[in-house]
Amino acid sequence: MMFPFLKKAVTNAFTKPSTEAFPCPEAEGLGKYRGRIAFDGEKCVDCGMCIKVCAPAAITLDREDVEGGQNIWRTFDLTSCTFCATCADFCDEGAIQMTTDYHMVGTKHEDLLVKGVTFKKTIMGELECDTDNCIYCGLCARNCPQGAITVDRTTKTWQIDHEKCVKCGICIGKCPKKVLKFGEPKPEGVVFDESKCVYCTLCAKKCPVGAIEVDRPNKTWTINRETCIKCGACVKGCPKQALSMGPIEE
Amino acid sequence: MIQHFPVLAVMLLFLGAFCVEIFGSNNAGIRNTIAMLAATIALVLIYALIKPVMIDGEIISYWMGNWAPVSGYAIGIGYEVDALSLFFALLVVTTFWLSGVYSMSYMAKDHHLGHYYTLYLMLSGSVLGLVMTGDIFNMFVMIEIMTFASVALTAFRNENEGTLEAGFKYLVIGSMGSSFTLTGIALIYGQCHTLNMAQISAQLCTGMTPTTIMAFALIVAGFGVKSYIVPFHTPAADAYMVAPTSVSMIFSGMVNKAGVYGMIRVLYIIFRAMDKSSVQMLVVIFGAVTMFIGVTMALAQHDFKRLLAFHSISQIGYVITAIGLGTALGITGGLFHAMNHTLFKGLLFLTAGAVLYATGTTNLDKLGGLSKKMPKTCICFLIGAFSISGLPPFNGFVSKWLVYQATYTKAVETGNFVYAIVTVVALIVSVMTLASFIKVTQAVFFGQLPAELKKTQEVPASMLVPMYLMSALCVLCGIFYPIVNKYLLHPATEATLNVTNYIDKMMGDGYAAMMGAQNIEVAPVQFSYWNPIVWLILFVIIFVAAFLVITGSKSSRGQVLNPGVKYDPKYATFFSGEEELFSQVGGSDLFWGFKTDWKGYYKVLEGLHSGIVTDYAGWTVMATAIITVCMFIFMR
Amino acid sequence: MILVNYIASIILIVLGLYTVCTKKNLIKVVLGLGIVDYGVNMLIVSLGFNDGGTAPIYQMSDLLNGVAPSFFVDPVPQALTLTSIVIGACVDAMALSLVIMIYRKYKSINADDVRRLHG
Amino acid sequence: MIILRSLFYILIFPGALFTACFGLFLAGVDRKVVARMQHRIGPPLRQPMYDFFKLLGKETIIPHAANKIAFLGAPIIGFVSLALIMLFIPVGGLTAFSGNADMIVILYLITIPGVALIVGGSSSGSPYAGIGISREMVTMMAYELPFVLVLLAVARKAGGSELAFSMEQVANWQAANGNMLFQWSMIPAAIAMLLVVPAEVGTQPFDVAEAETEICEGPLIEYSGSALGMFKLNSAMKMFVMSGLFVSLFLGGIRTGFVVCDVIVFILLCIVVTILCMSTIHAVTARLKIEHLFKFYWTFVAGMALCSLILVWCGL
Amino acid sequence: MFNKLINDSASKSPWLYHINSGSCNGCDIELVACLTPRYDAERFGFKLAGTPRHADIVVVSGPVTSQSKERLIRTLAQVPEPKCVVSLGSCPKSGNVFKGSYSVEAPLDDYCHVDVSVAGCTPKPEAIMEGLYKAALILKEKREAMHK
Repeated sequence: MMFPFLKKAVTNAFTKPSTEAFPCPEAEGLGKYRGRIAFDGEKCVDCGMCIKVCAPAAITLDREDVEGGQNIWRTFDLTSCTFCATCADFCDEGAIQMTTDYHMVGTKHEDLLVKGVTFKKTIMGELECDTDNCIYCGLCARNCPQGAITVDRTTKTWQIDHEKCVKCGICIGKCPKKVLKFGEPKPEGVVFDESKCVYCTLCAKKCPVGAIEVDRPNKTWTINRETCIKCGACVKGCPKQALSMGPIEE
Repeated sequence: MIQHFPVLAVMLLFLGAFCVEIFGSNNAGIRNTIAMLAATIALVLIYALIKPVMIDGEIISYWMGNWAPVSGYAIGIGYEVDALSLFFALLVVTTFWLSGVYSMSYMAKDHHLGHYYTLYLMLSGSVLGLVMTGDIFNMFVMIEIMTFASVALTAFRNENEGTLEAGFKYLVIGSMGSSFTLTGIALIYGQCHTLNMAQISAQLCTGMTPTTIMAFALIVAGFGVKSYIVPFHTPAADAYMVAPTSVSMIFSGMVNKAGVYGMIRVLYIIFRAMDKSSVQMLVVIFGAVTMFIGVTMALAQHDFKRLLAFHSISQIGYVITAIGLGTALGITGGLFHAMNHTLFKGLLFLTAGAVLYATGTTNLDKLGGLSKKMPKTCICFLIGAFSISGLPPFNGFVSKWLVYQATYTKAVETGNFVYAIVTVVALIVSVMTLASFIKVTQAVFFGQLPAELKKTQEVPASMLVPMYLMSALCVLCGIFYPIVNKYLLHPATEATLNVTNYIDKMMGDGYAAMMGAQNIEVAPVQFSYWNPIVWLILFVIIFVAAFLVITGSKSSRGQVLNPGVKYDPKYATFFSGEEELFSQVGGSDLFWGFKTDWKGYYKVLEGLHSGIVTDYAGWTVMATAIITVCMFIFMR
Repeated sequence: MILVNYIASIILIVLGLYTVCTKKNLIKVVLGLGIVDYGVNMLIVSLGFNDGGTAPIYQMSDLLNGVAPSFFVDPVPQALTLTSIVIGACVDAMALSLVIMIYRKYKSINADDVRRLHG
Repeated sequence: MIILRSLFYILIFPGALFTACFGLFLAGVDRKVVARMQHRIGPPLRQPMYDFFKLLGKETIIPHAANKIAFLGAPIIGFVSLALIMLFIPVGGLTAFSGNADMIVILYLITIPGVALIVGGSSSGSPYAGIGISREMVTMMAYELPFVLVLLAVARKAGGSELAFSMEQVANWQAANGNMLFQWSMIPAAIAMLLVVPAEVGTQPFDVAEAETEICEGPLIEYSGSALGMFKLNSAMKMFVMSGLFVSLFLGGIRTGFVVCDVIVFILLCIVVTILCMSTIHAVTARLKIEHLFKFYWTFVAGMALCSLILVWCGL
Repeated sequence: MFNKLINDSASKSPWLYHINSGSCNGCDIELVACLTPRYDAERFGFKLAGTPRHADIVVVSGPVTSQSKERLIRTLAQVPEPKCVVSLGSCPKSGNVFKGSYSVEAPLDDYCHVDVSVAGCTPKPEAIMEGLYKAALILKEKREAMHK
């Protein structure tokens, strides 16, 4: 036929057009559409994986020292992001989520930046007391929210329950003689439990930075402290729960 | 005293030619003054004839040496200037005067100008003589002088490419045409024992014997050669191209008009064959074929002047078709188109000459963007181009309008479908004419300026003055058409159709009645033409309205930077982001779609125009044979 | 008898046309033109022939003593022929000069080579 | 008084203002119908008016290679001649200026907008425009033959014995014995005319000259601001003029009492014709190549027109 | 004369001119998708124009490769006032994954003032429509500013 679409065109003319009237209703059926990034500062453990895997280097950090810790501002530049969601996959804590919000239109650059802050306390050592200056007044025990300190005036003894202590630092403020202070932060790291380990080398494989070597024949497990980024992937990956995060010696 | 003016004008021109040859061959001052003096006086003499002939309607008859006809027999050579002759004489005089002014500076760079002006005056004198003579052999002698002068002028710049060849072809075909005319005249003389046209036409009223039919056919063929209808058109195309432009303007304005005048004189007045529908059909078919082949060849040309040459041939086709119809409307349309053709074709040749003078070449593929360097020439060219393609406010439109009306009214009255086809062909040819002039506009004036043409300047004033004059005439004839009709066209048409008056004036009253001659009764030209003045007001008013709309919007207007400076990209031509480079679209790469569709036709057509002299001679003989055979069949 | 003249002139004209149309050598073309011209001249002259007529010249004696002039041959065609011969001569002169210059420029006088203006 | 009346005719009713407004409206209808045929909502009907006024507001850039007078004069010449054509076309039986043989005047006035576009394009000095005008000219040559044949056929049919090329005669003939379209011998001519109208206006399948994808809007490439606005107005007015011509040639017979009704009927018929011949073909076909277009017009469409001319000629 | 009408219509018939400065054609297809029946940008008068001279809104996609930089600048200069520039997708604003490559001179802002930027590596047609609509409104302000 000379004009194949003639019949279709004429019927179209009399049927309702298939256009959605603007401002169109939210496009439905988006399902797994990767739209605007939602970043939850709290969940982030600042492991830095997202920055490492982001191809267009759309994620930038700026650290800001704040009393008692550090504010880490993580900005996701949507105008530089390819929305590949690799960062979301690598973020084990699930701090980065891709929403289905596609309205990413901005006249100023700021409109298209997603910022999020994670506060990171500086890791402090355990609470210690300088027993010879302490006058055992018991003020610290009374103000400790967790009730971790017990003071006995008569026997002049000062104990602390490290599990309960959340290192809030209130007691330091209360002590008249300023004898309480946090000790040296014990370095944290991966603690290896010889007994449970079956040397299945799963942790070595999981480690994103390859800090762990496991030698099956002669059953040795070594970790390279510098490269380890304490992301906890090995802890999660170990089937026998042989690994845990905790203070380490050295 | 008025009687002597026609002969005086012709003799003056020949005398001028003679004096220029003697006194002016080395001194430019004398030569120019003599030439222009002769031309101006001839102009004045002929213009003085308008009052008596056109307005009072009287016919000037003048016997050389006062040898009046003795007892009804014409002995001497008689000059007879009726409205038709004067109409063509005015065209002739105006054209060669303007060409004279134009050649003052155009030919300045050439050498041997003494010979140029001699030939120029000879050519003008001979065509003027041809148009006004009443004696058939005198007409033949004038044709011969015209042919010589044109051949010599064609080959004037003999160092250029192709001039000698064009001159030779022109001479061969031209002299074959004149030989046919001479044979025809001889046979006529054998039959009527007189050479005076009026007396011949009176004697032929009784009937056509085989010799007169043969004579009629040969004379028609001879004048056909002179007016360059299709089979004979090839030397014209070459001659117009290579001749100096002031001469090619004369050729296209005057020489082929002389051929057309001869055709009218022979068909209408001497042999009065135009009341036979079959003869009309033959002439109309020749005209239509000329129209079509002329314009299709023009579309395929690469040279500016050769394109104009083929357009002259196609416009002559229009005139011949209109005249071949035999109706009063047809003759009016044909005559008016002949006049308009002289005006706009002359203008176009002058612009071509200006381009040649300024840039040194007329090759369409090498030119471009001249409108910035030569604005005045560009405007004149546009006026000429629009009037030849028949756009309303200009004169081309009016005459084509008359021609279409004439052909289609004829088609309806006679119910003959061929005339309807001729009307369609005429309209299509008009669009093709527009197409080829758009091609020239884009190739020469608009488009981009090639590097080597950067230094072209405008042509000197003495070349521009004739252009302004002609463009003014083009526009005025278009707008004030009723005036032109009343004073020029109507008397000329009356003269063509009113044969008895022509004979009586020449041979003494009652002569025509005695011989039983009668006119061709034709319905008078009745048509109303929308009043151009209203048209003008229309145009102006709406122009103002449009102008208000444009300026009302207070839009800021970007300026045109002078071309020398490195262009700010904002005003640079858009090349899809590229740096501006020279890529002129023009000349042969236009109308690509049309050429591919007509590839077969063009291959055949260009093959036929082979450029070999003997082929052209072959066609001339073949065409004459066809005309003779047709005449014998029709005039029986 | 007069018929022979007409037939001869017609033959001359046709012969001339034949040479112009078919011969490739330009000089032969010019000769052809000349032949056509002579044919036409012959036609014109033989047109004016009256059987038994004498030369169209008045004798002074006849005029003086009023003798009726003898029967003349028609003078007008002879005048025409004169002009036509002159014209024929000029045509040949110009054509040959053109051929000479064409030879100088195109280095050949064969019609097939002299065809730069075509199409 | 005559001057006032003719002024009214020229400027207001069938002349410039009416044609411009109704042309823009018709262009809007065309765009809307094409959109609806493509199953989308499409722009509002007054969209071409917005386009026109927006273009008036924009800056007019004149490229350095352009010839200023021709560049700015061309759109105005086009506008003027289009306004003039409407004066000759009988709008519902009312013709502003009618004279003898004004069909040929219309034929030539219709070529002026094309020539204006061509001169405007070539004066802009761009190579794209060069190709554009070459295509525009070939399109003009293509549709001229059928257009002429149709006009001759209609003139012959309406002319009867003594022939006058005038539109008034056509209008009276149709008033007397019904629409020209219903004469069976004129149907091929009507079809041919329906195909000529889009070519002359330059809508989709035949807009080879202004192909915005291939040669970036052809002749209009260097135009911007008010000059471009005028050209867009011209093309809209051409739509109205050509459909008006078709209606007056073939559908002039419907004649009610008073003039106002006639004008409304005329306008409705124009809309129907526009939808029929421009919008539907635009919605279902793609752009032709230039030599296909030329071949199409000179074989098929011209054939249709010719056969109706022959039929009319045999007195049917 | 009709200034109010002209200013209004400036936002009602914005014509687009699309410049592809090295884009992977993802955004180009999405832009054209806006003109399809489903999203129909023509409702608001959007129309793709063939030349920069006819354009009001210039839509740039692609990370401004060094080849196309010069041509981009020249074409942007040829657009008559009042004009808007819309950057489509992330490439023009930052060079996206091609950032730092030898042939990418990414941020479009160095070369012209970007009025509206539509983020998304291939933003959804609705987002593009929203961006273009915002650009059309900006056009109106520019027209009024230019008119005063």
